[in-house]
Amino acid sequence: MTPLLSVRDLHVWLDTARGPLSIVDGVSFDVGEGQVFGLAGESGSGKTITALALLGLLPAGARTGGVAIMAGRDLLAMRTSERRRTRGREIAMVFQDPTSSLHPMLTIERQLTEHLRYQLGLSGKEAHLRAVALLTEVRMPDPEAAMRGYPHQFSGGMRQRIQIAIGLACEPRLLIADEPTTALDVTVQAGILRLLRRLCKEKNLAVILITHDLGVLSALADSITVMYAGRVAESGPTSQVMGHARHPYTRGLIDALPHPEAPDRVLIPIAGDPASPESRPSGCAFHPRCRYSRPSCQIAIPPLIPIDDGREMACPVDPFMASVAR
Amino acid sequence: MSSVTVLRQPVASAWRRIPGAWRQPLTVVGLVVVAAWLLVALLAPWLAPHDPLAQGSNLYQAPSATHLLGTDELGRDVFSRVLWGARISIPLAMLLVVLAFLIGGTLGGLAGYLGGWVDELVMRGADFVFAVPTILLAMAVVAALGPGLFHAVLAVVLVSWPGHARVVRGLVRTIMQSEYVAVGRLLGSPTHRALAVDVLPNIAGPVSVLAALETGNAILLLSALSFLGLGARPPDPEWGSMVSTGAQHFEAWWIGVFPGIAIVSIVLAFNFLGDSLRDAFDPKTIIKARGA
Amino acid sequence: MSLLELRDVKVVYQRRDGTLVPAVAGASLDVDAGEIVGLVGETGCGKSSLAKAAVGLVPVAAGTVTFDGRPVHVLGRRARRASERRLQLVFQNPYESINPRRTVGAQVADAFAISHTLPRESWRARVDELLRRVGLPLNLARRFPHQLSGGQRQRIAIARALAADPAMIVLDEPLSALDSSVQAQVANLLVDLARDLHVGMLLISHDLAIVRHVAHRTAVMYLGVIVETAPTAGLWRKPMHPYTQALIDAVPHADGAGHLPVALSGEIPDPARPPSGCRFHPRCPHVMERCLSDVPELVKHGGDRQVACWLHEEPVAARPADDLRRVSR
Amino acid sequence: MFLCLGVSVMAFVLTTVVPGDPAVANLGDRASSDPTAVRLYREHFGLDKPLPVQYFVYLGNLLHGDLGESEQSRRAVRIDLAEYIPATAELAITSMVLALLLGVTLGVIAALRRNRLTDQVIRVVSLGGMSTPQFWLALVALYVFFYKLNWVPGAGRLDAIVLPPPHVTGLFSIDALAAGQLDVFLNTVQHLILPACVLAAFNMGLFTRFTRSAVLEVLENDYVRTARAKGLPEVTVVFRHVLRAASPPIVTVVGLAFGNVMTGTVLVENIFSWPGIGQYSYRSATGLDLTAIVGVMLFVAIVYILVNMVVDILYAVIDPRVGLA
Repeated sequence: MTPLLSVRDLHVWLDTARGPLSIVDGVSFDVGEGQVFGLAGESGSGKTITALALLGLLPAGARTGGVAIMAGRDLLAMRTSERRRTRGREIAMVFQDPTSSLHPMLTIERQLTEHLRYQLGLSGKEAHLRAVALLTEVRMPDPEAAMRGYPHQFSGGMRQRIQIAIGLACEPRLLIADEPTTALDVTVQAGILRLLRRLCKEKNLAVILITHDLGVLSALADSITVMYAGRVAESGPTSQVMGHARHPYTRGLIDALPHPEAPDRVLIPIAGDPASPESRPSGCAFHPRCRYSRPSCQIAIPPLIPIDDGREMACPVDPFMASVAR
Repeated sequence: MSSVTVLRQPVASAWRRIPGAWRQPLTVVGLVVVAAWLLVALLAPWLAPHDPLAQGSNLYQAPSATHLLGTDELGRDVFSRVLWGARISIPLAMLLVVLAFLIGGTLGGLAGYLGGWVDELVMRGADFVFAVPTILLAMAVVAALGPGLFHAVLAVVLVSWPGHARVVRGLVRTIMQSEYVAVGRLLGSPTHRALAVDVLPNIAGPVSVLAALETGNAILLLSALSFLGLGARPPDPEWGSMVSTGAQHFEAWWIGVFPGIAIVSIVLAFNFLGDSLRDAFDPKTIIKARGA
Repeated sequence: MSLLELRDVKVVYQRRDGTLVPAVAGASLDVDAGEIVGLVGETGCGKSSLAKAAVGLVPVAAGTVTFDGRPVHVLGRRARRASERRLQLVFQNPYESINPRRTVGAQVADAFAISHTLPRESWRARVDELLRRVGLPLNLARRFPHQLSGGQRQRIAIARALAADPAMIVLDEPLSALDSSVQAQVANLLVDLARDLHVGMLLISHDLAIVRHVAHRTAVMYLGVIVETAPTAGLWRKPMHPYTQALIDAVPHADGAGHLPVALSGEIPDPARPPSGCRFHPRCPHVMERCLSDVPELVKHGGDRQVACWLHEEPVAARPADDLRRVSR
Repeated sequence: MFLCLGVSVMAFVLTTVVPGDPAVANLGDRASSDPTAVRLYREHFGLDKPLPVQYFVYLGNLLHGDLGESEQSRRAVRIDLAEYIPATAELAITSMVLALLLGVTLGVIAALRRNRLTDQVIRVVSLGGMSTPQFWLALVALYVFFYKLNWVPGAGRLDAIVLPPPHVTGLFSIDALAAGQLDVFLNTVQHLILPACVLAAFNMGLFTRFTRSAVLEVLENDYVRTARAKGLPEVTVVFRHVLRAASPPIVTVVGLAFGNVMTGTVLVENIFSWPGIGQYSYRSATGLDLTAIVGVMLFVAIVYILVNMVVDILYAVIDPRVGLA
């Protein structure tokens, strides 16, 4: 089965005062229909830029390389007008901060219906009915009243539901959710995760879930790709990657996480700070923080190599092989 | 945290972005022009080919080799008068901005620091000056005290302190409420130390931007008062009054045009400087306080 | 008597429209020397207000805050009393709690520069010692904050507080602005500091999972009141308050098993108009009739636990009947 | 309210505690030779009573709309103002509209083309507008378009041979249109265009700079990205989402810019012989007619306060987060 979206060797350079800066450096992944694809990584790993590149929303002066094929067309090579038609209708995006992602001075109705009317050509009445249906779908209490409200009148969780409703309005096939629960409390986060899971199942919606929170990914994603400093460290089915991490970075991230099940476990932090795009280390970008690094890691960029069933990993040292080999 | 926010993170220090501002061509132009005028003001007696007050027999002479910018209705050399004009406008404007800053900055600082009724009083006072158009107030002052350059300066100081007061007050308030001041205070820092260590270094930048913009404005206002005959008196080679003379002699356009160009060039240069520096600093506080 | 004692503290602030909001509506808490107490709750439950009140950054409307047996004064225009300087605060966002225009070394030195407790010659050495203590390279002292990463800044913020030789540090969400790999570094640092320097810590956090790894005792706050306090291990093993249970159930598990966390119904109400009776009753799965009208007190359960819930009025409380639950809906 | 009181106190101080003795100024040589004339003059204007009494009399008069009597025209300042205000209003409003349209457009373009050549050109133009002395610009414009090219008339509100339209609002352009006098309307516009443009230059620059920075700030916001992610056309994004969010600061500046217009009218009206309060206040200032100039100040301050009240109301209309407290 061909995947819905197939990204191959994606590169993104941003324009800075000191010349082009490589943010994303050769990232490939597939997203299947009805699947949740998780993109994990810390700040500066390039995960948000990857998403913005797919939508063509990169800041001015950015350049891209590689291909992103969706339904037979390359998202990166589209003309502006074509790309605009793709946005909202085929790919929708939900952003991290529901407070700043909704326009503070426009009613919910306006924000829910304007693209319905523009993209699908619905009349005002049709758009209104559809918007109410959408709000009902995301479990918004009293949708009719909510339509007349402004974003500041809602809680963070409700705003995030509104954002999701806006994203779903034109029935896209792919939803990109960038840290959709980071700004929310855990109790509210759980509700949003359940909503996303349900939408995915009921609508056969594909989701790219971008987050630094491995717990969230673990709950929702079918497969994940872990990024570090613009490159893929490890990818594969979630249960495999999370349960038997092979790359020292993935393993380090998991060990550094507080885990509710394991009692009295000490946290094992990764030394140092995440690499920033401005100062990406040579060779394997993770080598200054990696306890398994060898001299060769400082020179050669490790290639992404297939390991077992559908997994890939970019570490020639592979210190955790034994734990998988059993 | 996404990579986009990380890329925006350097916003943390405005100083770091200043080199970028300097690189802009307009900033360089502004800097060069201001420097050039300062030199002219300093060296006018040596640069000017003629005595700015010496009347000649060649009245209304069009620009020529002997009189680069022509002569006026009394046969005085316009070029020399324009150069000498820098000695009046620029030092006065600077003095005026310093005075206005001393008054406005002190009042604004007190208002921001003390809050309460002091704040209320100072800000109402500032509002009140804002409510009356600058030139009307200046005219009223001059009308009350009588015309003259000194009175004009006094009038402009009176109308321009509120700008400084608002900026300084806003900055002092924001910084005094910042978390790093709170941390310092918890460590036992008395407020005067917080003012010296945290507040002053953080307001220096925005204040210098304002100073640049205000210097330009002061030159404009002074020359306008002189144009109306409320500032510099006739024989003085003041740009505004020279334009005023030019207004009565349309055929001899050079009498009024060149002093005007002098004003535009120096004010524009100050504005170039201020505008590009403003991009580098927090723009909001300054924006709120200006406009009038 | 504990090192830091909060007794029935109320913190009230005024909204722009004039309504008075009791952000903290009577909370009591003790922290001992060398002890880390976690204070968890959702956004808007008043935990940050409580933290600020604990160090005197905001006035308490009622109740008392004592540090080392003496009342903590609200920070006014005058310098803070020397006796209170051993009670310090670390803010959440290390991008805002450090002056961008001073070297970090100078800021770390603030405490002794202000208090004159150290001769000027030994400042350098003491700053170096503090940097080493928080695990930062010594050459950082001459840098400006913008040259530092978030994790480094937060360590600087901690070093600044340590410079005052504190007996107690209140930490307001010190970990939530950090990357997950760095979060563990700072969390471990806190544990080390409490153990090695015998500093007491009140750790405010919305992240129950990380608090579990750091805190000896945990207090759970809901809408301005504390609903449960217990030793951390016991709290996780057997949460007594339904809200604590809900918080634990909502934590996602990073094990790749696809376990979906459980959501708590409803939203945190407006603290200006708290629900009657037990403040948690509109969201509680075990709500009973008396929860609607009677306010449960925080009562002792066993030696070291306290809970405010009618389910535990008697040590062995009966589970609520189904018909009672229907009453509330 | 406080502001009004403050202005009135200052107005009073300026009119009474003045070193320049109006009696001497107005009576000229007679003052020194004829002490009775001075005394009569002072009695006539109430200058002989103690200051607090004078102030309360003054305040009472103010509340009745009495701004005193002009020492030059020997008429009530109120009547003088009523005569001159419409001319200034017409000029000021026209220039404000011009400045706003041009400034906001340029500001938006500059923000969208940030740091490119267009932005730099707009920067030069707008800062140029803010750096050019209006009196000089007025003269140059007059020299070029009237004296040399003779495209526009040089002075006044109408040609000498054209009769003003029937007085309704006092704004000739509107009155002329209302009366159906198209030729009068066109003549008005011809007279209006040059001074209005000169007057607009400064505020145009101001609006451009403000709009640019306001729009730039809004463009940083995530909701702009949301709007684009919906696939809305750029025009909609800019005009519906960005400009809407950027409008509160722009509206604030409109309030402030009012002061600039008044400053400008003093200069521009003089040069274009425009019979408005700018010219009136200038004549009063040079004639040391403090009652008149203070009257103008009071009037302008009240308008300023009203304008800013409207701004506050607009704020609440634009931004639902701001309550009408």
